[in-house]
Amino acid sequence: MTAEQFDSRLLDYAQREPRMPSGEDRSNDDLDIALDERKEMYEQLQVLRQFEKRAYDLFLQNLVKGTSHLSLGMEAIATGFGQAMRPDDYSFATYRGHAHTLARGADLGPVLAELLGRENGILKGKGGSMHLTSVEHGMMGSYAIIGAHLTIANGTAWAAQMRGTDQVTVCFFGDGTTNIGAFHEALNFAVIWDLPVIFVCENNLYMEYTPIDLITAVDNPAADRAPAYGLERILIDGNDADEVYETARRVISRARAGGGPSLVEALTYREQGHSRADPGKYRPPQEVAAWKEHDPIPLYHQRLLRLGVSESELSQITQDVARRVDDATEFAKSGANPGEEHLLSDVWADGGSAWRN
Amino acid sequence: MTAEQFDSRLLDYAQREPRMPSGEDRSNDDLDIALDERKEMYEQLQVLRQFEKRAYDLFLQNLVKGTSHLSLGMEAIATGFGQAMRPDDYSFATYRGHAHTLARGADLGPVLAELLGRENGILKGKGGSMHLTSVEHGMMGSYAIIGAHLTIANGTAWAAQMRGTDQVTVCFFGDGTTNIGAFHEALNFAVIWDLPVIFVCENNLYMEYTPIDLITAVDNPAADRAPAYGLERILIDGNDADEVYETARRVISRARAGGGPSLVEALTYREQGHSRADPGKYRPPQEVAAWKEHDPIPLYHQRLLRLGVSESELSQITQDVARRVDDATEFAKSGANPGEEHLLSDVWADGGSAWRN
Amino acid sequence: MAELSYRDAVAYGIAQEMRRDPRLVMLGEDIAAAGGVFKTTVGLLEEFGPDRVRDTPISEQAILGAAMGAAMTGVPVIAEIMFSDFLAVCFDILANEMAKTRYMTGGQVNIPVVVRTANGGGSRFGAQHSQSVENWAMMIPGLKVVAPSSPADVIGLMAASVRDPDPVVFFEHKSLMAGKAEIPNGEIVDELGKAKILRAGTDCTIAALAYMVPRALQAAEQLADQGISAEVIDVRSLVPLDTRAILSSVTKTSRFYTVEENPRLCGWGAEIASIVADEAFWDLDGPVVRVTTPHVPLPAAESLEDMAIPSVDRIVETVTKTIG
Amino acid sequence: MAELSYRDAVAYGIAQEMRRDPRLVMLGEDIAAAGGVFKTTVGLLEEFGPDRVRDTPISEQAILGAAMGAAMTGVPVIAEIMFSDFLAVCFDILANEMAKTRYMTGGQVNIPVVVRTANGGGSRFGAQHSQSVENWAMMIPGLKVVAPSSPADVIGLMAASVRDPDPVVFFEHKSLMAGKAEIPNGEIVDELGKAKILRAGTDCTIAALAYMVPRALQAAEQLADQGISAEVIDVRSLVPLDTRAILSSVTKTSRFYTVEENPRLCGWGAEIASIVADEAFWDLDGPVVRVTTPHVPLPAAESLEDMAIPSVDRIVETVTKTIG
Ligand SMILES: Cc1ncc(C[n+]2csc(CCOP(=O)(O)OP(=O)(O)O)c2C)c(N)n1
Ligand SMILES: Cc1ncc(C[n+]2csc(CCOP(=O)(O)OP(=O)(O)O)c2C)c(N)n1
Ligand SMILES: [Mg+2]
Ligand SMILES: [Mg+2]
Repeated sequence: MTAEQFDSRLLDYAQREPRMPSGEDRSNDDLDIALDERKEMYEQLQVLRQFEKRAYDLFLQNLVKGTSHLSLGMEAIATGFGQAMRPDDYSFATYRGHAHTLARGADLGPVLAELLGRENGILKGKGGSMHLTSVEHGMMGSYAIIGAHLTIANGTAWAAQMRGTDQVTVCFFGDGTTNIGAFHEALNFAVIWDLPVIFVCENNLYMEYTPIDLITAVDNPAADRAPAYGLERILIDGNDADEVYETARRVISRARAGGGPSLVEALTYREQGHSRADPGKYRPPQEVAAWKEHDPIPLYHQRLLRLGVSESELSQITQDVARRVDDATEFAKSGANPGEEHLLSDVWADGGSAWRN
Repeated sequence: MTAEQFDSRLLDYAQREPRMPSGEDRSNDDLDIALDERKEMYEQLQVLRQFEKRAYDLFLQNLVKGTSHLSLGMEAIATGFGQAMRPDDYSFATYRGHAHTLARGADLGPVLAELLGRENGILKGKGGSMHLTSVEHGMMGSYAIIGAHLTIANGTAWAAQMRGTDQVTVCFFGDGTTNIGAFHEALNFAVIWDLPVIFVCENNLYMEYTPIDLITAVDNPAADRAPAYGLERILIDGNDADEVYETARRVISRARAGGGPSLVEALTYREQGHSRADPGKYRPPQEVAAWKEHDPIPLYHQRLLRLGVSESELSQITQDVARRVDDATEFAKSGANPGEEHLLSDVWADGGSAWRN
Repeated sequence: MAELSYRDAVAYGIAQEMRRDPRLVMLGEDIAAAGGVFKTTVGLLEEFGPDRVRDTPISEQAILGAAMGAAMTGVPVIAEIMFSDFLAVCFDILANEMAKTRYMTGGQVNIPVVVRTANGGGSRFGAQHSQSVENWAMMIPGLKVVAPSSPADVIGLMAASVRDPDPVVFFEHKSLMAGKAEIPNGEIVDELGKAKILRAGTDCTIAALAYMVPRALQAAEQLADQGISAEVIDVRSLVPLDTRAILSSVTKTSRFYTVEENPRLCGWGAEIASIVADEAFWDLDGPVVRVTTPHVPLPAAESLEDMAIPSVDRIVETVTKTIG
Repeated sequence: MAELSYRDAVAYGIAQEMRRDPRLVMLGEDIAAAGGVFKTTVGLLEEFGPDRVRDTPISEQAILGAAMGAAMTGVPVIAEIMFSDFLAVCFDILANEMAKTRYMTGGQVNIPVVVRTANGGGSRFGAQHSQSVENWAMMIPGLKVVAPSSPADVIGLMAASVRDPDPVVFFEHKSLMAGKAEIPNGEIVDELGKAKILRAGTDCTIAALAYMVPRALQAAEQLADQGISAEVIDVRSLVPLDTRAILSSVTKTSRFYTVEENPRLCGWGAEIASIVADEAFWDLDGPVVRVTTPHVPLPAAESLEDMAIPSVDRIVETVTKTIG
């Protein structure tokens, strides 16, 4: 499109019907998912939601320095995939990786401490919010330069393939990421090597401040490109934890069985701005409202009620999580600022950073 | 595929049926192309063929230093597109760019002199075979690092779009190039900006020494990916100059009229190795033989005979070209080796290379 | 005279040039509708329209490639790479294409592109969003490189860069964005390749760049209290490099220091130090000393980042210790 | 003892390590079936099979990314980037990911990757296939960097690089490929971070790397004829850097020269010169002088390329002129 067309589409965008997942939440009630697993997912959703709300409060208190990218509103994706993964599977995330780190089982305290830049942070304060990693939980890192980690995810998948362990790698990224070169290289590579890797595009409709469809040649930036890699087109409601879980189970077990990679596009929405600096004003109010109506947590809450779980059981879960988040906050705040010894450590495997004798 | 599968496919490859363009040469006799234009194309085919054969002889005489990549067998693509382009259109090529440079009208002498590293070379000897450029003929350069020039081609197209001139840019590249990131970025970018640019994939079945389909997720590395950019799937016989010309006319006029970019995949074959260092032994003999049967020059020669052109007229053309190639050889050999003044010139627009005062 | 922040000076400088040259266009991620993630391009879309100020997808190679191609046909382009760390994803276009094509083609084309990018640390963004990578550009023949330290320099060097027919990498420092200063009235045009002596001195020369300039100046103040008179040079332009200004300062002071935000190895200061150690050797009264960020990726935590980047104290200590 | 070319030494060194460590794998473009475009990996597919020696598409980011990911889970990987110029298309993975991830994660992972790449000029390949880019790697914290000049060093440093748990960029010089030399019997394992004094001398120290090493040695011969005794150091390993060997040589000779194939600005020699000008300042009897390729893209024509790259004559002239 020409520049004027772009500009007028941007204006149109403000007016148009919000883009929502097709399908009916209610129909996913019937998916074959055990109630216990569903309760676990509810708890996970609560953890992710409450953790990030707390992180947000701590920004406001100026205790979180640097930048930070929340996935409030997008929790169902990390939850559904986290539920479907085995402890020895690998995951990769972007700078928007709090949820994906927690969903693999990392403790809340050290993660929050990392956001605060403390020595008891999961990265000793060296990486910060954008680089959360917990190798012991199979969470192989959060990467802040768009695209790179898709290629790295191929590597852990390749290693598993060589070892003959049937570990699967799951790699999360945004809609905007589908337009960078590394996306294309990684997808082609995964397919020709038949790697056990799942690429999950969290399409939250925006690349930072720009609506994704105004800068992408196809409507569904990942799903519409799956055929270019000989892959199945998979487009799901990323706000429905059960739909995500069901899809995750399917593609993960295919990969585990040697059936190769998948590319999943999950439609979702972030409730806030792109990063802490962004109030998110560029989003049409009707779009924000429509997605607010489709928030993954009330949606799942309603489903569990429909499936016979009591309100009090759910509220017990919610409260337990609240306590864990409080404890994590205490833990994080109690951490010291990392001292000089950390500045020069961990560059090399010998623990140091000497580049000369 | 796993490594063993790759390996066994490589062995299979040696046995399998050669991959050839579908369709019948004869049916293209009927395309609506004036006989004069066809004769021009015949001459062009002869120029490209004879020029590169001479270049090859000069390698053997050790007069061409460095490397060099011939497109013997692939001349119909440069010819068909060259015929369809307007003098003020832009073209971009890879290191395999002799034909594309000549097809825009660059003189044979300076191009050959460049291969010999002489001062009267078209780049004063500074670029060599891999970087042929003739801005005065709209030939905006030959680029030797895979993928880059697709993004640069968008730039000349964008400039034309902004100026409101209806110049079109044509960018040639190989099948192997479709797997690098820049390909993907360039295609998406061209489409969303509606740029007047044609991407032409010369699928000669090999990325250097590796059969392209063993390392690509789809059979047709460009055509099968066109839908990922919302583009029409176009797959043609790259050895039939008329089929190329017809396609070129169509996509160029669409772009000229503001209809945006196209991606064309032209099946072809290089008669020799990838570069001067490569004897091309990895190619199954039956494949080489089948394509030899489908050489663009005899194919076109036969067509012209069928269309009533006399053998003697064609042989006159061939002889005239031979003389031009001889003259070019004289010219090239007469050039001096570039002297010291050239080493330090042309880095900056002021003609020099000073980085300090 | 008006007071302007460094951040606003970027848009001011660009606007000055876009008014002057109607061909000049710009492109980058979120630079138009959003005014840039650093708010350095606010108002440009409104004034110059969507044809001249264009948002792009996350496709840095496509951005620089489009800029280069347009420039080759005579359209001057300003391309934004949001963070300088991301030059790595388009390094081929920058270092192998834009920089070399003029030479490789025997001078057939000019490439009037300015690649603007937010550089440097101090924002607690960690190792992938905080690097000082002036040397990534400086080491590539065919690129010019500037890094302004003040609002007026931003405007003047932007004008000089835009008007230059060769590719220029223009580093805007994230930690200087908020700083304000007076700028002169009327058109502001500076010159590439000119360093500025910001403080005269007799005992030593301190060469600094961008964010390190105010620190070097503060250090010079403190050194003055200790009786050491430091001359502070804002290098401003790495290519072309004002070796004359640097060498003649060293001739006068006989001592040379660099203050570099980059991790040590092969920083811009290494190059200048090697020039001084060659051409001003006989003028030197003591070792050439570089103050740099240690050779480690930049850490995210506030406490660690503050220890990493050269501080006023570290500069003062280094000078006092070595000048004895 | 057997005679081996530098080219064959590459495969020899890799094979030695692949036999020792059954986990070790390699990947790259045309490295398997074709034995590499420089024929440096001939025979490896046959000996180690297609699971361990894998051809890839032209996807340098995917290559380095896959290497890094595998390495993070304990699989040592050798990745080939065909020409070092192409490091630019995967520079993000090299410089921002591989180099920094250990640090950013607080030391949670090791990244045992060797990135092998053909470097340097002399083949008339022009500006995009001839660069000497050791400084591109040296300047990045978190990367180790080696550049062998002889067949034995190729093997020994390959072993050291493969066994190192950190990412190493391994530069193989195109113009040294054909050179042959004796190599010792048995396992050959060298050490990173050790320079070699290849010729002892008393009047000056010449530090050289890779292709410049034989030229520096020849120059030293000619200088000897003129009564100048030059000590020649093959730096070999840029990171870690054997500053001790260099500094103690300078202490002895009092004069320091570098011979660098890279275009001048921010070359590896700049870094070493700056170290010498600081730490050996009081030992120096004259300027620190760098002999480099001029700061231009490398031209293709034979006559021009020969003028560009430091020649024996240029080294001799530079030393005699300055050592007076
Ligand atoms: C190569 C690169 N270019 C630009 C950026 C700046 N940037 C950070 S996040 C972002 C938007 C990413 O959008 P998307 O992939 O949709 O992920 P989301 O933030 O929506 O989760 C951009 C442009 C970057 N980090 N890396
Ligand atoms: C980024 C990059 N990687 C690798 C190479 C080395 N290389 C040169 S040509 C080539 C094969 C290209 O194949 P294709 O695109 O099919 O073009 P063809 O040579 O067949 O015309 C390769 C791998 C390169 N020049 N650039
Ligand atoms: Mg998004
Ligand atoms: Mg090919």
